[in-house]
Amino acid sequence: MDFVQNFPCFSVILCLFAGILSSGLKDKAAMRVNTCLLGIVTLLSGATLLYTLQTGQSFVYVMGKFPAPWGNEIRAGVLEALTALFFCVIMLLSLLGGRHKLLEEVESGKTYLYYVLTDLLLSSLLALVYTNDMFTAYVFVEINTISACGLIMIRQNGRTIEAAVRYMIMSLLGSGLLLLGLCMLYDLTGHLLMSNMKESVARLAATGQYEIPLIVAIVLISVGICIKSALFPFHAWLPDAYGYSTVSSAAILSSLVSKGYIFLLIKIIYRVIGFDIYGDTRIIDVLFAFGLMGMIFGSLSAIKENDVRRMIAYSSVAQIGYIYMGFGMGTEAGMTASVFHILSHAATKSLLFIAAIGLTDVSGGSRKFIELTGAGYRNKWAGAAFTVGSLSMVGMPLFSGFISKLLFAQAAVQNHVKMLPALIVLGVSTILNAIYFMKTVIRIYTPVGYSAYPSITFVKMRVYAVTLVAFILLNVILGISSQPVVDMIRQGLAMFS
Amino acid sequence: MYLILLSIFVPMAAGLCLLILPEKNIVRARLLSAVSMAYLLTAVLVTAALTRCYDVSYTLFHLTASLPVCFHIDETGVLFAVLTLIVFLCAGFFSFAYMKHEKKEKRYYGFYLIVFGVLNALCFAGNLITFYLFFEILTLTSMPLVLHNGSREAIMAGLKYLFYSLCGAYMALFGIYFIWKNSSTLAFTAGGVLHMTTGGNISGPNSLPGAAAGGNTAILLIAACACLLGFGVKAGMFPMHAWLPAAHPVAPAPASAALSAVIVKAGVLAVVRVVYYIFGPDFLRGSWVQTAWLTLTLLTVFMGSMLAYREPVLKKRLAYSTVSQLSYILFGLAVMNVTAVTGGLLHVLAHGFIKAVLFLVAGAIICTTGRTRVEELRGIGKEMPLTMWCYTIASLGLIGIPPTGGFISKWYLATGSLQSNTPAFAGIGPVFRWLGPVVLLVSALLTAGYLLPLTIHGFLPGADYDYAHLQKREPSPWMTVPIVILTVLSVLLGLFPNLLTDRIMGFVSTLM
Amino acid sequence: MSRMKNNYENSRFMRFKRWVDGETDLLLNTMEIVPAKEPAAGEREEASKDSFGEKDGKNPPVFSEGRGLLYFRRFYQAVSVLLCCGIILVLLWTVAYLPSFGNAGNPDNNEVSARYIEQGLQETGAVNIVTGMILDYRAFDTFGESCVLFIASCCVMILLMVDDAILKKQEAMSDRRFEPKNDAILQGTALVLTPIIFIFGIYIILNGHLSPGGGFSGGAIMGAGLILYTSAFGFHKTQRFFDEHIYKIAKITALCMYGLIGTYFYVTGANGIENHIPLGIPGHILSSGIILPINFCVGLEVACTMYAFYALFRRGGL
Amino acid sequence: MGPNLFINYGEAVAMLLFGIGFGNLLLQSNLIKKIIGLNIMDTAVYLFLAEKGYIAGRVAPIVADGVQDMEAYINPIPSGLVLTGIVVSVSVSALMLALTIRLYRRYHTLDLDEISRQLKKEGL
Repeated sequence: MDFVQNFPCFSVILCLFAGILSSGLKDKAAMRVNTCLLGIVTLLSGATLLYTLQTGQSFVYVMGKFPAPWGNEIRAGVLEALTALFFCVIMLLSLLGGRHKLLEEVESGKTYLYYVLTDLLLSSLLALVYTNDMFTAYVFVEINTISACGLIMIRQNGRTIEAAVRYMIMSLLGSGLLLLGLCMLYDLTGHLLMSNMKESVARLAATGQYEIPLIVAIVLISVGICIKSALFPFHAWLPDAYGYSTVSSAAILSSLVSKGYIFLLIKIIYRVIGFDIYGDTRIIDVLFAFGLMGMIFGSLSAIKENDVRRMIAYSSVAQIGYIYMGFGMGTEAGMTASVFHILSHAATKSLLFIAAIGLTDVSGGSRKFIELTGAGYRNKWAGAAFTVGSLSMVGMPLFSGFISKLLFAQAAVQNHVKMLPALIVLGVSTILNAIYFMKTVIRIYTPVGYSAYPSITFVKMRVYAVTLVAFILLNVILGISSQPVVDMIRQGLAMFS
Repeated sequence: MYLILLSIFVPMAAGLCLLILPEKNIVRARLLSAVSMAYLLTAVLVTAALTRCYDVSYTLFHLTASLPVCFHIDETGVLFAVLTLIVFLCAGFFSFAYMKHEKKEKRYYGFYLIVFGVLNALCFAGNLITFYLFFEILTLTSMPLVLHNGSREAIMAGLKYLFYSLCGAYMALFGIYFIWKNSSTLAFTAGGVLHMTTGGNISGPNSLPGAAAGGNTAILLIAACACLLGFGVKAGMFPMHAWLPAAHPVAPAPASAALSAVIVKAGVLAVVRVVYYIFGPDFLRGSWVQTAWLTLTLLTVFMGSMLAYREPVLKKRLAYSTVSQLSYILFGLAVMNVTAVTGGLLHVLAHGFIKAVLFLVAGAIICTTGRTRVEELRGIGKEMPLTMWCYTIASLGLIGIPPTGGFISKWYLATGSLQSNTPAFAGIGPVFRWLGPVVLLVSALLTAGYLLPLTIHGFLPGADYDYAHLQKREPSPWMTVPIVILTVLSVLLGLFPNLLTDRIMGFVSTLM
Repeated sequence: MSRMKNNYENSRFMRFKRWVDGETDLLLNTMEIVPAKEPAAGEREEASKDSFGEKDGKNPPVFSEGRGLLYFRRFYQAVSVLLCCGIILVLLWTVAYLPSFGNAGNPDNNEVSARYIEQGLQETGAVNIVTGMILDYRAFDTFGESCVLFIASCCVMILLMVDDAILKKQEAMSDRRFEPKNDAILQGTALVLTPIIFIFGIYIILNGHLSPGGGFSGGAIMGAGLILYTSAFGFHKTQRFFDEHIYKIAKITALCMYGLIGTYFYVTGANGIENHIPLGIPGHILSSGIILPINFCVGLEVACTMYAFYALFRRGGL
Repeated sequence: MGPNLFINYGEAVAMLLFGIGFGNLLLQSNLIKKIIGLNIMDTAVYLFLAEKGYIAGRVAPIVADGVQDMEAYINPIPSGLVLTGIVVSVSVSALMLALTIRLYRRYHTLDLDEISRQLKKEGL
């Protein structure tokens, strides 16, 4: 067995260790530990990705001396490694970009706890990505939920704590349903390991035994994860949570946490239930419908919004709608498009949040559009970054958003029944995006003769600017040479089934 | 072959450099010299590209596996590139004098150069995706020209321009998806790609021509309609024309000259590309799409002229006239026979030169006298005769009085629509066959009605005009020379049309 | 009716439509251009306010006045009651089709549980098969689980931790605010009970692999002992042997030990290196390989966390 | 209706409890009651698991006098899952309670709607 195969396990364990140790460190030290950790884990994931690409097949890693189905095991393929790598990079950039706000907004002496939370969050994300065992998935989903709640309320004012409560309530409903569905599935299959579960589910579906409980279990699991990842009707908690928490948290939550759940759902669809059986239960049509509704209503609420960050938050409701619409297509192409959109949206949305904070900083900390006038001149880097992000969201060519819309359309035209609604809603929501993002961009570039607020120089925000540039590069790379990424995704999905 | 890339990216790079340069401590003279250097360099490069690598195609990179970004120079590209080059040079040198009074010159020249590069890219684009890509970039980069003097109206106009263009572009994209599904390639090929496609089985984008015409003709027609409407937005076609009269007046005069002479022509180019290089006239001829298209264009021609007729502000009036004139071109393209299309393409050139002249003259007037409304301009001809003579000649051309370029193009348009024998005309045939020329004539009269009063009042202010305060104030040569050059060109176009018409006829007949 | 009309007249859609028709501009109200000169603070305040108010006026927030709130509540309650009834019915309907209760032939009694039962003793050395399963076969899950506890304590710390300066001030302000008045009965009982509870907790931890119990339950019991002692004698006396510093050290060492053992176990197991932790003789206290130390670490961590919860909730500091 | 509803009465009760807890978590605007609902919901799931693990006539899976027969003991896995789940729900409840305390200290009410109203008032 090659040594590289240890890397997934190492990266999860390292994150846990770093989190545990950071809880005994001072703020600065915890920050350094966290940064190093993210660097190392990025390298490990990259190595895993290369390895899987070379061998061209996924590998299974037994956690302990007992083989599955008796012991735990984790599994790494191209898609897992790619996602893990991407998550690490995004998290690193988001933390760097929000660092200066963190020091302001979190009361001193508790910053180290923030890094503890992020370490454990990363570990849970990686575990969700790599796990091959449903119950491990459940445990780490809980870690994910709690640490996300911590990220929301670590900047302590009434809004955030209320948002945290709402978030907890919704996601506890979600995990309750998830757990119940999990137990039912266990009761029907007698396994907790994904691959064995899949065999048994296939057998049950073939024999038609326990048909109703099987469907109900699938529905429970799907609904639970939809609730946790804020699909349209369950998005009530989202705007406050993203809009008022500290900026790194907002970036991480919107681009990683919800995406982690969605990735878990993908994994369940492929590795536990089986794509065809999942397609046969009409639930994908429900997902499709809710996705479409989310695309429209999210954008509408974003247009109504008078506060930049809440606007961005609503737009991510719409984007999650895109992803579920991709699921709803029920085709490989749709799934590929969704996975690519997970990546591109992660890159874009965190960029938008980080840029927005730069803009509001030079506008006296107010997030209302009135104050933002001309902010693009006062903080050039943030302005440019925000413009790039908006263009990518609107689906301008050369940026990642365009490619994902292209893939969605490609998937849509292959599905005769859902082609028209999908394409029409795609067009409409694109135009709605254009309305509110372009409104904002024009806004921040509206010249004001005299501004109350000083413009910020490069020297003051070196890290920040570098982060923004990195984000922009990521976006453009995804937008211009998307082909290798898409190929990897296809390969990875093929490995799943 | 790198000449293509250079002619596209050199002006862009120059513009970016200008934008990045720090605002302060720039000597204006040095700035201007740098800009003019950029102009000339681009001019040389473009001409070199047009002569040296004609009919060469070059793939830059692949957006996705099936979507290369590639460039290819063909006749249509040459036509539009020449127009772009001439108008941009003239307007550019004109703006040296005009922009003296405006703030933020650097930003203006920067974006002006970038737009120049983007337009070259549009002319040289080798497939639909490349075209769409630069079409979007054109919208973004030309918007700063519109909202240059960040006044409230300017920002509103820019926002409106952006919104309309984006909506149009996405409508077009919606259509492109379907084309992409149904055709093996998106590369521009004379006569359309559909006949080589294999229509719509889900698995792969390829099957047999019969299938293309078979199962999803209806959906392809919808796609064509979407593309036409979407790109028609840029060309100010009726349902979505409202941005044009808003955007032109607020922009600086040379910018609006470039806008209505060239940038809106990008919409026309898009329509040409989609209809004659992607769908192919045979597919659309006689379909409901063609009928709707003809109706819209005629409607726009008439309505534009009417609006211009009752518009007091000079630049707005010119903008409305642009709306109507562009629809002349679109009408020619919609008729889909050789003569009419030739007329349309000729009118692209003629209208380009003429409208540039008119806007530059308006700019010169504003810049010297500061008057914008038509009724304020009595006796303007006495004050700046040379400019007003150019205006007069140009407006005669736009009306379509020989021997100017406008006459030739309109002649071809009218004869084309008369000799048109397409099934569509067979259907509601007689109507369109005589309706077309009639509308053209009526709107020509209207054109005379809204352009000539300025000349008349300008040269014959009437008895009560006090010649005492009259002083000659010709604008600086920076302004007059470009105007004269463009006027002369528009006249030459009318005097020796054959050079062009034969060539255009030649390649148009290959499209059919 | 007329109200509706007015609303329609200046509804967002109409404003948007008018803007498209070019009559008014979208920027009106929603995007006031700040005047070129610096406006007075009050002015700016007002501008932001009225734009805000305008937004509220358009779509009144549900909580703005009592009636709306009432209706919303009613509606919400009705809907959620229906939802719950629906869920209950569906679930009951499902239960009706589940494998029957207590039947040995159910799908979940398969080779997995068979191996746990039949070879668990030999492979893990734990008499208590459940403990053997969660701490040896599925050790990774359990590590994650103790991390859940850990991260929860971190979050509670973020929320309720008050830094010492303020704490000191509070206590100075109201002397012995958190201290019980010396209650003879309570203190006496605590004096007697606390050692017993501790010993019992340790017993349960040490016998985790032999009898029901283990790290979590034992730890909880020890935590209860600590809590009893504190509530009887007050924080000052507790801090003599258990303050924040020791708490951190204990917690971190426990978790790190657990992590190290676990990692050793996973890596050796996965790479096929045989690990040198002896299984011992089943049934003895010192047996069953990694289970005993892990139980000990878990117990320590749980005890700390339980006490930390109590102290943070009651006093905002350890 | 399926055959096993009254054979699986234990599971049925668990499901009833689950629904009740779910309802409380959704319905109550009082935070403490919400938390109680949450705990009921979790407990219901544990009850369900315990029922699933039971096999008629067998004893708890602790090896007694060396008998290591499949036929002797019930299924150990659900018990293990319940153990894990209990710890999770303990920590979640602690976290929720802490949040509630903070909100109460700030707004002097446990009613979530009331809190939202006050938030709207203070604008922010």
